[in-house]
Amino acid sequence: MPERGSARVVTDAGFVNLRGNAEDAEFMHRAARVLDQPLPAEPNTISIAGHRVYWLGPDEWLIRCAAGQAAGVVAALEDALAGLHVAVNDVSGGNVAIDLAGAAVRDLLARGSTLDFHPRAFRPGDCAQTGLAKAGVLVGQLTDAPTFELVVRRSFADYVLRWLRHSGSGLGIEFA
Amino acid sequence: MLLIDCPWCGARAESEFSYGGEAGIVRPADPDALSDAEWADYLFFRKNPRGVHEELWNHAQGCRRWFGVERDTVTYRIARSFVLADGPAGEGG
Amino acid sequence: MADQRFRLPEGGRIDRSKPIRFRFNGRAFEGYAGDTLASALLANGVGVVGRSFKLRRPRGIVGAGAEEPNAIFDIGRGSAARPNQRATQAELYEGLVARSTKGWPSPGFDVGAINDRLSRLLGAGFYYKTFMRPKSFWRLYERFIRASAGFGRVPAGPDPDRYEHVNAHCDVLVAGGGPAGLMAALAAARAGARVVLADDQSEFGGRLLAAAETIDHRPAADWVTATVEELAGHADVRLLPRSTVFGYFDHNFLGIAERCNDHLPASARSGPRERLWRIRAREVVLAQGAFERPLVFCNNDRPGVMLASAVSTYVRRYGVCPGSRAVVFTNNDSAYQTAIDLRKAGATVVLVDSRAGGARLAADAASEVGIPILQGHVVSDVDGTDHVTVAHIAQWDGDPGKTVTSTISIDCDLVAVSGGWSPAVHLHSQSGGRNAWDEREHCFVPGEPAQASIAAGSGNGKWSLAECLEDGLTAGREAAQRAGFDAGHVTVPAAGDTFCGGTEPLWRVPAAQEPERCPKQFVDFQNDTSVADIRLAVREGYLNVEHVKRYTALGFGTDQGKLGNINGMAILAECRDEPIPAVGTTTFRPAYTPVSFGVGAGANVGELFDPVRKTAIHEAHEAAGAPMEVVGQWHRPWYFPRSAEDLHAAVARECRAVRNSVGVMDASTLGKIDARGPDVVEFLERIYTHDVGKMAVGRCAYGILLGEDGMLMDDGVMARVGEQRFYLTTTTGGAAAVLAWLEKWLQTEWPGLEVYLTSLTDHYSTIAVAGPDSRKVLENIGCSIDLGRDAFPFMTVREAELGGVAVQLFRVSFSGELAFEINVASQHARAMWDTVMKAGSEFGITPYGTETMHVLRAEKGFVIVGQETDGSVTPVDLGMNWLLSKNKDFLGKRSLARADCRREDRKQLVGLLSVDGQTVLPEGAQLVSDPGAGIPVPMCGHVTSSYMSACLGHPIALALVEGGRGRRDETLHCMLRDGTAVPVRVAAPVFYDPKGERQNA
Amino acid sequence: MKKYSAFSLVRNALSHNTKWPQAWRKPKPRRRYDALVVGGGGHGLATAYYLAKEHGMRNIAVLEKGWIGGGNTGRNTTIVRSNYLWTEAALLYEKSMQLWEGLSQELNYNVMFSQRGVYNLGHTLQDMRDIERRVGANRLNGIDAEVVGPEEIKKAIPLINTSDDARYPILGASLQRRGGVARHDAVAWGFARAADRLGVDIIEQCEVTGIRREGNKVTGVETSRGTIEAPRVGVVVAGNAGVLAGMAGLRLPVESHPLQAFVSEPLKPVLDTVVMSGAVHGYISQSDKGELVIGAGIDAYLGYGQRGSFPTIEHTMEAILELFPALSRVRMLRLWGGIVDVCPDACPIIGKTDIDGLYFNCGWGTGGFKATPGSGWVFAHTIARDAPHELNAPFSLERFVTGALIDEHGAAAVAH
Repeated sequence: MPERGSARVVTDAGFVNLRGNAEDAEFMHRAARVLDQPLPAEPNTISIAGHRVYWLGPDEWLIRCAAGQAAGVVAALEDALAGLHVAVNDVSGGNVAIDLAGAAVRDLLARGSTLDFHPRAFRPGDCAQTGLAKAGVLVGQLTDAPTFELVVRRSFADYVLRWLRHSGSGLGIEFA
Repeated sequence: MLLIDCPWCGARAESEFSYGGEAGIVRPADPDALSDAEWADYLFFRKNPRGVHEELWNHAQGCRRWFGVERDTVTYRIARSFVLADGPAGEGG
Repeated sequence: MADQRFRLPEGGRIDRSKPIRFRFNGRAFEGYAGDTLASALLANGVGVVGRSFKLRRPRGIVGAGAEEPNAIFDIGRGSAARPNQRATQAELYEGLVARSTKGWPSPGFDVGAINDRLSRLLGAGFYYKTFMRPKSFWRLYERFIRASAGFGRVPAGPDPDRYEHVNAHCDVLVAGGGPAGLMAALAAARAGARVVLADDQSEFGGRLLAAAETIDHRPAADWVTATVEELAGHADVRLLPRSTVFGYFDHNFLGIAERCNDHLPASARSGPRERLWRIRAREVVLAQGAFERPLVFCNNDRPGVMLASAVSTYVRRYGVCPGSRAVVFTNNDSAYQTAIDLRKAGATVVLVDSRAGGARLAADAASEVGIPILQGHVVSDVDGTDHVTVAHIAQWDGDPGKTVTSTISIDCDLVAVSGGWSPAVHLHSQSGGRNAWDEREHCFVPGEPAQASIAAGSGNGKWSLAECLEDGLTAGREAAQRAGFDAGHVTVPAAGDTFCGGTEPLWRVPAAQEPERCPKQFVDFQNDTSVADIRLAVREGYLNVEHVKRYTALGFGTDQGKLGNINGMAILAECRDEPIPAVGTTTFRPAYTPVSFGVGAGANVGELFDPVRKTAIHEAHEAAGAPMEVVGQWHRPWYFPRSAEDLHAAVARECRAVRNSVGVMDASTLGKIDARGPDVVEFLERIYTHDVGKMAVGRCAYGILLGEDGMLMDDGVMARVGEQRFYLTTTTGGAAAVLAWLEKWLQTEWPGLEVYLTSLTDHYSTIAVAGPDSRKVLENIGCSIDLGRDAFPFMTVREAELGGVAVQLFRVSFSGELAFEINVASQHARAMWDTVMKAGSEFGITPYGTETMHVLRAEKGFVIVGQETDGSVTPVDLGMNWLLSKNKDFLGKRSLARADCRREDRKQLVGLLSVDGQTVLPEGAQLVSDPGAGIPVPMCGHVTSSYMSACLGHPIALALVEGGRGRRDETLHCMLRDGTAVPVRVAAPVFYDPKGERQNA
Repeated sequence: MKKYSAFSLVRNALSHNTKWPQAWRKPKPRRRYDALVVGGGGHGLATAYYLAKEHGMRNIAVLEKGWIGGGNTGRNTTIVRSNYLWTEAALLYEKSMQLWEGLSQELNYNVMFSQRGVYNLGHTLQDMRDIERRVGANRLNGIDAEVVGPEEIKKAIPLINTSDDARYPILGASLQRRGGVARHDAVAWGFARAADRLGVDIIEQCEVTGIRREGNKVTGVETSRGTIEAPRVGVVVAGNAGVLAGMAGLRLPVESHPLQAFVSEPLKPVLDTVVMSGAVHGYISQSDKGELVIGAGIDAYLGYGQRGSFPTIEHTMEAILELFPALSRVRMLRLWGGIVDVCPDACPIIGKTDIDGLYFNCGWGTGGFKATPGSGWVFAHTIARDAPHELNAPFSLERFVTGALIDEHGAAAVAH
């Protein structure tokens, strides 16, 4: 296949897991204010602004920020959401982010995931949790280029990277 | 491979889900009030129908939500998925 | 003799400018680019290509595709060899090497041929009736049976090739790239649908590649080229040649096996050998075409007897004329084309048509080229062993019951037969659809679809080219519309006439005698199933079609009955004197054609078979040379050998270090869950057995979870880190299951409870620092809080900064020593580990692995879920009554009140000491009270854990023993493999520091 | 000449095999029998045979809705072994094993029982503890069992990968030399023929549609071929136990799941024994025809469709390649599915019900084939004496109330 692509492990990624009631306007409002961007209410979408806020479930989001920001985000959220039934957890240590770029990435992902990555079916701002080969992953499309972010649990990262190298070799994916 | 409609994430491949057995089994409010036989019925005995079955599935690799599915155990056709309402399953949307 | 003497001077789709050299059974041959191995062998006049499975009769090439039963070869060399390949589907390449899989020493001369002489002894199911005495001889008989069975050989050596999976989605999947499939794909593509078109041949076109008909007044092949070109131009069309749709599974999920480089010389191969397309299609068009049926007459398996359509394919597509003196024997019109093809190729031809009426149009065309036609005649028998030499022809009045006597004998070297056509209903059947018997066309056609699929073309019982194109167009249009697209503009091209149809049933050709007494009339070539075999099965009461198949092996060959099944069922119907549909067809199962294990597994082999989970500190352990223990998906350091130490030496050293100074271990694999919310206490009260509510903030507690059946499910330390917030830990193996279990109760049973659960298993790494000097180590690092026993007592938790890094510090102990568990965010874990090692060096801090951890906890009598428990052990059995709250209900509590759970003689946890003070008992060994008892010897328990305790200076063991708690000091016997019994004394399960003072230090 | 032997083969050959008698008659159902066995699988036919042979009940019939042996009997991977962990299960399966060892002669029908040995592989330290425990228990129960190491395994099975770099290295195995495989169809046909010769009516195409009772007593069954009276009815219908129980107003602690298996194309001999691995989920042997016979995992969801999910097959292929990398070039010829009735403790239910004269034999899960003769033998005893034999007494419905489960998940795994 002519298209090529690249894969790179992000070394300075921070993650915050947020649980709360999406039905509660007050919660959504306060969270949006402190993050300075809305929590996506639409399933499997990303709010991309200062941070990337991934929809994980009807009452769960993953805030992807810079490594140094995580503690601050946690503190700010806990402060802003005080009194509400929420859970804010710094999970920076638990996740590894991998940047994927290039059209060949769609073919790469299709080798391990049953999702449909056709441009008509999966667009920028879309995200999904799914299985990649034998690991659970979070994948989001950031731009039209296309560029994707792949988030995997730290203990599975070694496996996922081995799988990506193996499956990407025939597709001209370069690993940084 | 079944195609299962997650109420939140839409149609996804069976491999993303885990099966949770018969839906609508309510845990007895006062187990001590039950005879061993009644308790055994709750513990082990299931409808196991040959035909339409209301069952639980969990979108394990997705949004981690449990929900209900109405599936035919012979044709494997899925009639609908439903969100679990408070209380017994099967009454939800 | 590599002279290709059967090659025609011109014609066909082969490239005569590109000769290709190959070897078959050790002999060198030459063919051309575009040949299959089969066409090249026929070009070289190779008649016998193998032997039949049971009778070892010589066999030649019969077909030209997936239906071929005889030409089954091992292709390739050494580890790159492939067993059981069909020559009719193997494309020729430079240097190809092939071997027959049947026939010893050679297919030409096979000692097994004796079986044919004994064939009457070897009727259907003969092996069920003998080889029974003497009893002990069966394995001997069996060795001979096994040695003579089987086709190919498993290649030696590791597979040099790789395989891959690709998941794909489409609006319309078209299975089959013949006229109907191409039309369907074109219609769907022009409508804008995402289309996948798969065909098992090297190029699209199906029978059009060998067709005599025209399309739009041009050769059909030109239309194919143009159509494929257009399809290739559509961005959303994926063309998959050399790709077989082998399975139609539930919810329109289909499997396609693509052969990526089997057609290339070894030197030119790159990338994966095969690719598995896992397709989810909105709509499926089934256009796999039809299979021609052989005719069932005496010796119809002789080399030189071939399917008429195959003969046409060899003549027209490959420029090979398999014979010069041909008899064409048919019960329908299609074979007339074959007769004409042969005639035009220069062969003499006689046409034998079982029908009294015969064909009008086709007959005229045949007569035109001077082919004599014998109507109302049949070929009842042929002569020749290694090749057909004479066809015996008899007049026949259409009465299947009658016997006939041959009046004409014709010398020939080729008999082309056509018994009519059977649509390839396999995928339709796999999808759950039934098949319907078509009384007019005498074949099964797809019935009502069970899933979103449409059958088209000859696979749908449409024979003429015009009908196939029309049917394909309609199917493609409808599929696209159902998938939500407006039908594109496509018109059916004008197709020339096809000779087809007019089939008159002739399931079993009458012979001079009834089937039992005349030469064999074969129904299934590969398995040597004859008419007599089917009649024998029925005679013996095996009436059901499934019984007949299983008793006679009909359809159980590698061709899966593509040739023989319908004839066989019809003959069965005749025997049972019932209509064919009453006998019914058998369900077709995947795979349509065989699929390699390699492509089924894809990349998920070797190190990728299952993920290896690693902690954030893993590299440090590898650097330290620690062997790994496989624990679930995790790799955990087992022990840390120094120089030449073995397991026992290393573990003894590690244990002493922890008991006497300090040790450190990586406990990061423990499951960790953040649980919080207004109802978190209520929730955990229902899950855990102890009084959760009584825990003060900052306190830790050992907690256990039971299944609703009352059996211990998991355990771990939980900490109350806030009024409404808990930090739960689980076992390594239980982490995922426990979280799922908690979520299930929350979401399905108690959705009213306001609790959020978040997994922190990967976020936090856990470093356990254990031993009398552990506090000093942490002080060396520099800790933000007072680590003194009063400020930070046993079983409490604190947030702290350790060496400037935020940590959750647990004052818990799984070793019984003073210990701290440092929970640190995993991105800092490796640094923290190194810091601890450095700060501990002055105390000789010793890293230890899972084995030492096990020994230390066993000395304290702490259980390991999954080692002391096996799903049948209750907390009462383990002496954990103190953990069971009387003040509340919790999951599994009710089950503990059942009669069997209240038994006094249940297996209970005890300690064991070998009486000799020396023997380390084998873990898992059974315990008996009377080793002398007769068989079955009553067992009273088994050893769950057993170690040499370096610190105690003697072996210790934990065991589950019937009524064990009441048998303190009783002597039992531990049974070793060699039958010897080791006396053991029942002791308390706590061997070390029973008062638990050390951990409070 | 009714008896099968080499001699009968020769004699019939002389008459061109036109004189062979029916293996079993095709009788019309009578109005009344002394006992009915519902289900013409191996277990049902064995039950009828032993009812006639051991208990002298000749006026009995087997009712089969389709064709005999058409359910799991003809769909399993034919593994026979008795190396179960708990004494209750071990003794039951061992009884079966002993019957297997003389079955061809007993039935005068070659069921091709081939004791080529069964290896259960261990890949973790805990696997090896469990193997030690099971083997020890087997030996004390008089069942042959050994623990073997990787070298011995490699010697017996040259094709297997015992290297340390495997994802799940093989640490050892339990070996039961008396274990092996048999020809599944022949078991059904052999029992049918032998039972028929003792006067048992085997009635195919006869579907039971209702169970008749007066008060709490069974009086017969309704079938697609009319009402048939009988004071005793034994139900042994794998895959449909729940449905039949429903007809009698009973509930069972059984759930029905799809279980799949597949065979390769025939190959020259490469595997002379049976290899099972619970840890990686692979179960494989080679048939006398040369096909590799491979059992797949059970699908988690309920299913009566005799179909399972393809990923289950893919995973099984991965597992087989983890154990036998060389087989990557071998091809799957045919794949199929069955319905297995699974009990919570992976052990069967064989015994009386709350209804007089109604007996159930079900819940064999994935391991029923190996038990065929033993299951029939104890079930026949239970029906004839209206009381369980001591071998099947522990396998009552009652155990789910008292909690006296016999948890064989370890030994049964996805036991084929």
